[in-house]
Amino acid sequence: MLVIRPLESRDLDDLYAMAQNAGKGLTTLPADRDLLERKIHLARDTFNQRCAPEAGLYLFALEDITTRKAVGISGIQARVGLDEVFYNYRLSVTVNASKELGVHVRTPTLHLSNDMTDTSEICSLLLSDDYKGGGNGLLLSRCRFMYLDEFRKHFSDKVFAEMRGVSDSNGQSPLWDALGSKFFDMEFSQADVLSGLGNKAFIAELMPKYPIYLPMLPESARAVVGKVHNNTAPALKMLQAEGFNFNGLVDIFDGGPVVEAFIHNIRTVRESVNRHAMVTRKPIDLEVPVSERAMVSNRSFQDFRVATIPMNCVDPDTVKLPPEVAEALRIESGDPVRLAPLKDSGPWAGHHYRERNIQYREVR
Amino acid sequence: MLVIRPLESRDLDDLYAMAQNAGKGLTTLPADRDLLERKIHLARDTFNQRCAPEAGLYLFALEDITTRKAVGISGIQARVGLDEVFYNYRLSVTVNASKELGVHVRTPTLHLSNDMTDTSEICSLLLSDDYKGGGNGLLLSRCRFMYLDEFRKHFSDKVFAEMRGVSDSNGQSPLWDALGSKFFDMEFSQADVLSGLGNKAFIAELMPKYPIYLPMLPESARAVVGKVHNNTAPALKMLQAEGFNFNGLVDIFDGGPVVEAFIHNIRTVRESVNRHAMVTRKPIDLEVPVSERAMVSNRSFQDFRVATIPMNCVDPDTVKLPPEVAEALRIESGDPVRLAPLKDSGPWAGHHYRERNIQYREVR
Amino acid sequence: MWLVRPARPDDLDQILDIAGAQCARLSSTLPRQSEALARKIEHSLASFRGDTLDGEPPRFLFVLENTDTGGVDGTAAIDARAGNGQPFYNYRRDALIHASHELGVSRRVEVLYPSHGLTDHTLLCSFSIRNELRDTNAFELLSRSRLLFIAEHREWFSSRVVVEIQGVQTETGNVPFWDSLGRHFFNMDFETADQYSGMLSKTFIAELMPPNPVYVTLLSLAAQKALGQAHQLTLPNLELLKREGFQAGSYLDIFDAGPVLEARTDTLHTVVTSRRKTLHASHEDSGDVCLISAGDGEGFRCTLTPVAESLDDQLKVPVKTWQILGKTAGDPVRIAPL
Amino acid sequence: MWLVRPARPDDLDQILDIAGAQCARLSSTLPRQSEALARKIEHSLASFRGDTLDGEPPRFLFVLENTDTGGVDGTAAIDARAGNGQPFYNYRRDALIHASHELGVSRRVEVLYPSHGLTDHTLLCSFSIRNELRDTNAFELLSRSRLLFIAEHREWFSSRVVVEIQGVQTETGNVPFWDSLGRHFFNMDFETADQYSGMLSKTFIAELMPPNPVYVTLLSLAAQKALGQAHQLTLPNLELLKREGFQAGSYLDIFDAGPVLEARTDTLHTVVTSRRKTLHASHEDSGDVCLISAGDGEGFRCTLTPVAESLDDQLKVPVKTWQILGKTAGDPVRIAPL
Repeated sequence: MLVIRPLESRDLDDLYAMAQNAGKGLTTLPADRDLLERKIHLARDTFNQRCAPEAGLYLFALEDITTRKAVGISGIQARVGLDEVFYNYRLSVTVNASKELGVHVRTPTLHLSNDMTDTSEICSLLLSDDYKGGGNGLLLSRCRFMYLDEFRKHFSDKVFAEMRGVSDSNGQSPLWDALGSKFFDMEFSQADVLSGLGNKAFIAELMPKYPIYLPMLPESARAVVGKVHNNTAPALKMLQAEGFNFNGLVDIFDGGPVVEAFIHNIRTVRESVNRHAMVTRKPIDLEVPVSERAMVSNRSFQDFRVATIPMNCVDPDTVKLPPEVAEALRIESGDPVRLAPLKDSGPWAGHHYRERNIQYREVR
Repeated sequence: MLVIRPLESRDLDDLYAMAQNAGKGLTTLPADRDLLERKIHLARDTFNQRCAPEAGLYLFALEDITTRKAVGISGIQARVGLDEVFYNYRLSVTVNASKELGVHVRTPTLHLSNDMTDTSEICSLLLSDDYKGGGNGLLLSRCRFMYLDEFRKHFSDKVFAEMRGVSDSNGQSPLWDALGSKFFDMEFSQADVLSGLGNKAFIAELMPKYPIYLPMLPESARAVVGKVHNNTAPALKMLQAEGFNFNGLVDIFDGGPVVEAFIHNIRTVRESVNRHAMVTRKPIDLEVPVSERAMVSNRSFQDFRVATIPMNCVDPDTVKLPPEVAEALRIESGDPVRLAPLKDSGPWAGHHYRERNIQYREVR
Repeated sequence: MWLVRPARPDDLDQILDIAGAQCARLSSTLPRQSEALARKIEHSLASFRGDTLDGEPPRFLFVLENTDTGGVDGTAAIDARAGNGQPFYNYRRDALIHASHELGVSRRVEVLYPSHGLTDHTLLCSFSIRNELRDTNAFELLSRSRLLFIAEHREWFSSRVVVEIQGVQTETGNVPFWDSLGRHFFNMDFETADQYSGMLSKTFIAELMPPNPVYVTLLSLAAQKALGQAHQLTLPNLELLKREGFQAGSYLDIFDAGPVLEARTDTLHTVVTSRRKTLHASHEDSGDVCLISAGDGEGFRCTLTPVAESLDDQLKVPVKTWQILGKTAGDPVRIAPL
Repeated sequence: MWLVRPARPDDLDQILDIAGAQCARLSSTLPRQSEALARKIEHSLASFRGDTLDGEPPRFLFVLENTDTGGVDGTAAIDARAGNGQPFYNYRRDALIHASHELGVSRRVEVLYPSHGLTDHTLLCSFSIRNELRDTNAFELLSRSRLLFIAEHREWFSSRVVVEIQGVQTETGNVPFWDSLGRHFFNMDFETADQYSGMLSKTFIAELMPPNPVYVTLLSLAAQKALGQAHQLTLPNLELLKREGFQAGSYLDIFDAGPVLEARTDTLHTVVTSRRKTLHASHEDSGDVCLISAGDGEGFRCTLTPVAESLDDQLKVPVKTWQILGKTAGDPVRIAPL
């Protein structure tokens, strides 16, 4: 059985191994042991409330209960751009028109932007190859929305994700070649790593400050602005299904899109419900198809845990949990839990879950 | 009884009278007979499909059936910025930070933007004083969302509204005084009128092209950026209840905010359902409180009509309509109609409407 | 003989003929449409009279006449105020230095800033001459006659004079700078834009020009190479202007990135070296050939003449020069060496 | 007698003393911290020897010594390359013309562009002198000695020389331009920013300076009035520099909007009028007082001397001048009139 829980110090080796296998393109989790250790410390400080919740880095591990190994990680940065400056390009349009001449031209234009400053970011998703499939990626990603919802006051109203942009098999980025490389005297990978290490003064120093008119870039570069890397397409699709939309911002190096959603509009948040746990000795088959599973979480800030159960365990006021799930979540009968469908499958078909429990959680 | 219907040529006098009473601040409907006549013509061409639906101006009248007078108007511009350039300021943030010095400064900054180009705008809302209250304003505004939903292919995915910004009782705008007046050699009202008349070359010629750092403006001007005029506050609240959010753009003259929503996220759209009309001779009391009323519309592009009925007329598959409503909508028994609550009142309490008919209309 | 004089309405057809035969850039100041040109001539004549038309600043249009045939073989003009009361558009080429101390990286980043910095300077423009005259004294006469006019009517002009030199154009007529930048925004070919620029108010430039500075490194290589480069055809004129003291500064033409030459009016070679003299007769038809001008405003005439003797304020030239200038003994003239 | 010579490590305390007594702007080039100053002196001495330290361009620091007391009464410096290998920040003041043909409206819109256009020009800086010497020849000696040094070591310097002049500051110490612009972005008071500017790499300016051009019309009126205006205290120096041929161009200091003076190195009055001569003895202690310098690199000395006779390349001055210069008969010197 797999369970989501806060990242712990003992996860360093597992994390390092995962980062090594992930290779390039994951700038927030480079295979740098010291850096990973610092990140774990920061996460521990966050969960233990040794730093302000708004300044925290919330990293979750996906643990295989049987082996006690971390097989996946995902995170939430409570606020970006607090210490360092957080840069994006805004993909905007410049319109020039002359009625006299009957000319009307729209020029896509990149404006340097710091507009994500002070916003919560979901980041650092990484899943061990052996565990891909079976809804584990969904769990790893979506558990964060349950946490965001539960502790909404620590996060911004809006949450965003930066999607990896297009690069070829050698790690060359067409946008970097056409734009970044003209201003930064370095390789794309070096700039990406420097930026990932949180060393961003060089961006302020070297970055072009005036808008970039896209028609001046070659077609190969224009084509990738706002586009995701093939490997990232499934992640993007998942976020779009959650209600995330492209917000017009792209990565300054590779042009990958930023997608965002108001927390109250995220599907997992909208569709989540509260129940009381009822631990049952009756056998429950946990191995149901992904589409019939629900995420179930405890409601702890310090020791947030999420597992999956069959949807038909959900009753009008309670939810039936097998003892091992209750144990994994560190709860007992009567404790409040939160539930949300693991997979988006349209209106909830054929479950108790559905009949009386749709909640409108609109927040203004 | 009141009904929404397309604006017609015979409405010119009523419209002119309303525009005269509205006074300043309504730049899209100035009390200029020629201009209003041109607008009506454009609207007629739009409904009669004599112009491309994407280039259309959809103006609706609220008609008092008994007097046959137009007592309100509201509209949708299918696309802005097609002929003229459409300008806003984007309220952005510039972050400057130096780790070495421990300095981190956020500077709100206005960037000239044409980003609303090619987007649908809801506009031109005007209601005769005698008819204010009783949900007429809601009907006049929300009927547009039913139309947008019904003919979604003619409109952009996103729709926006420009809210009137702050000005004092003399029509003086603090933002104009601090910013616009330094670049335009004219009065605020003159600039506003010129802009409303669609004469925007002067903006391209006179407008500052570089970003404006807000801290350089006096407090009185900074305070009104993104703020609405007191008179417009109720309209803003209504749109927010529909799911509209401030999108970071403001009016270049008075700083009023632009709010936007994806059509599929608009509450009226999300909560609307289809039924078949069942004209009934049984007496129905139409005079129920606003919170118990639903909008009901026919599904015609050319002759779109909307009235209100008590919510309890809505049955699982049909809706009961008294003959006068059916006539106002130009429909008969068996015709398809669309329904949406007139007022947002949380989850639909105690009506047939509710039980089986919540639809998820998420569109990706 | 060659005579430079103010253009007259009856020169219109011949001017159109010359304008049509010239390469594109001329059109930005010399319209190819007969109505527009007629209006320009009218405005020029008013300017020579010291009047203004519609409150516009003075603009002077000269023609080169072959007095033997009466034919017009060239044109040249002065706009007293570049922009003629509207902004005069250029790019100003400047560099920023993007350097990171920590990374030890330093890079010179060239930027083109939209600029109106030359607005209201005096502008030499509309220079055109029949090809067969390019290597003759007539070429120098036509170009420099304007400077004699400025010297004689100094108060009508600004303290600085500028000249836009046509930029690089390929043999197939492509303008690399335009293709890399302007075309994207104006959505028309170079020649069309250039003609509009001559005919219309400059509103369309304010409307269509990219509103922000442009990074040179993002231009095509051909466009980068063309920055500040003069068209091959303009080299004789360029040489002549440089001898007058014109220098290329940091301003470039917004359409083709040709250089804009600048000079202080009071240090122009012709302004400094020309002298006022009194006309006297010479019975010989020999001597050094000089430029000579006479006449105020619309009576202005400039020609080439052999100078027999030039002592103090007396100048002896052949009587046929008097005739061309429309002057007689004792009249004041202005003389400058070739 | 007054002597200008390269600063030495043992001058450190006296230099700190002078720097401390000066108004704020000095600090941007002359550090008030003893370690930073010691390093600067070390770098200066290497520069005088023709060496470079850490690959930085040469920077020369001079002191004014009272040879009677051995005391140091002033400082002056030359940075061979403004910015010292990093960007040299200024605002460039320019105007755009916003005009609408249709509305008949035209407005001159002044803009301050961030600029590195003066980077690598030679910079005169760190000028400080005890107050009681402000109206004496020592003032002129200290300032102009640098130009004699430049004349003597022309190849070390650029073709253009610039000087930043301190801008307007109120009696209460407020800097109107800073208060209207810089303060919002740097989040510190003027003096702090100015001191950082002297001590740190210029990275913090790249990080904190507003990245886009600024409209003058949005500055406070006091800040607008201060653009390009010199501080009252700098007027004597300003006068002297103008006599040398310096002119204020379009560049302003980014912190206080003081003017930046510019000149071509080869047309500086002292560079043009100074002459190399051979030292000879005069037995009189009279004659016109002139500037005289001698010695290469770290041996450079400059003082004031009466000149008894100056014929061809021979210069007769009192022997005590020889002593101050550390030179003897037949040695080459450079002389310039006051």
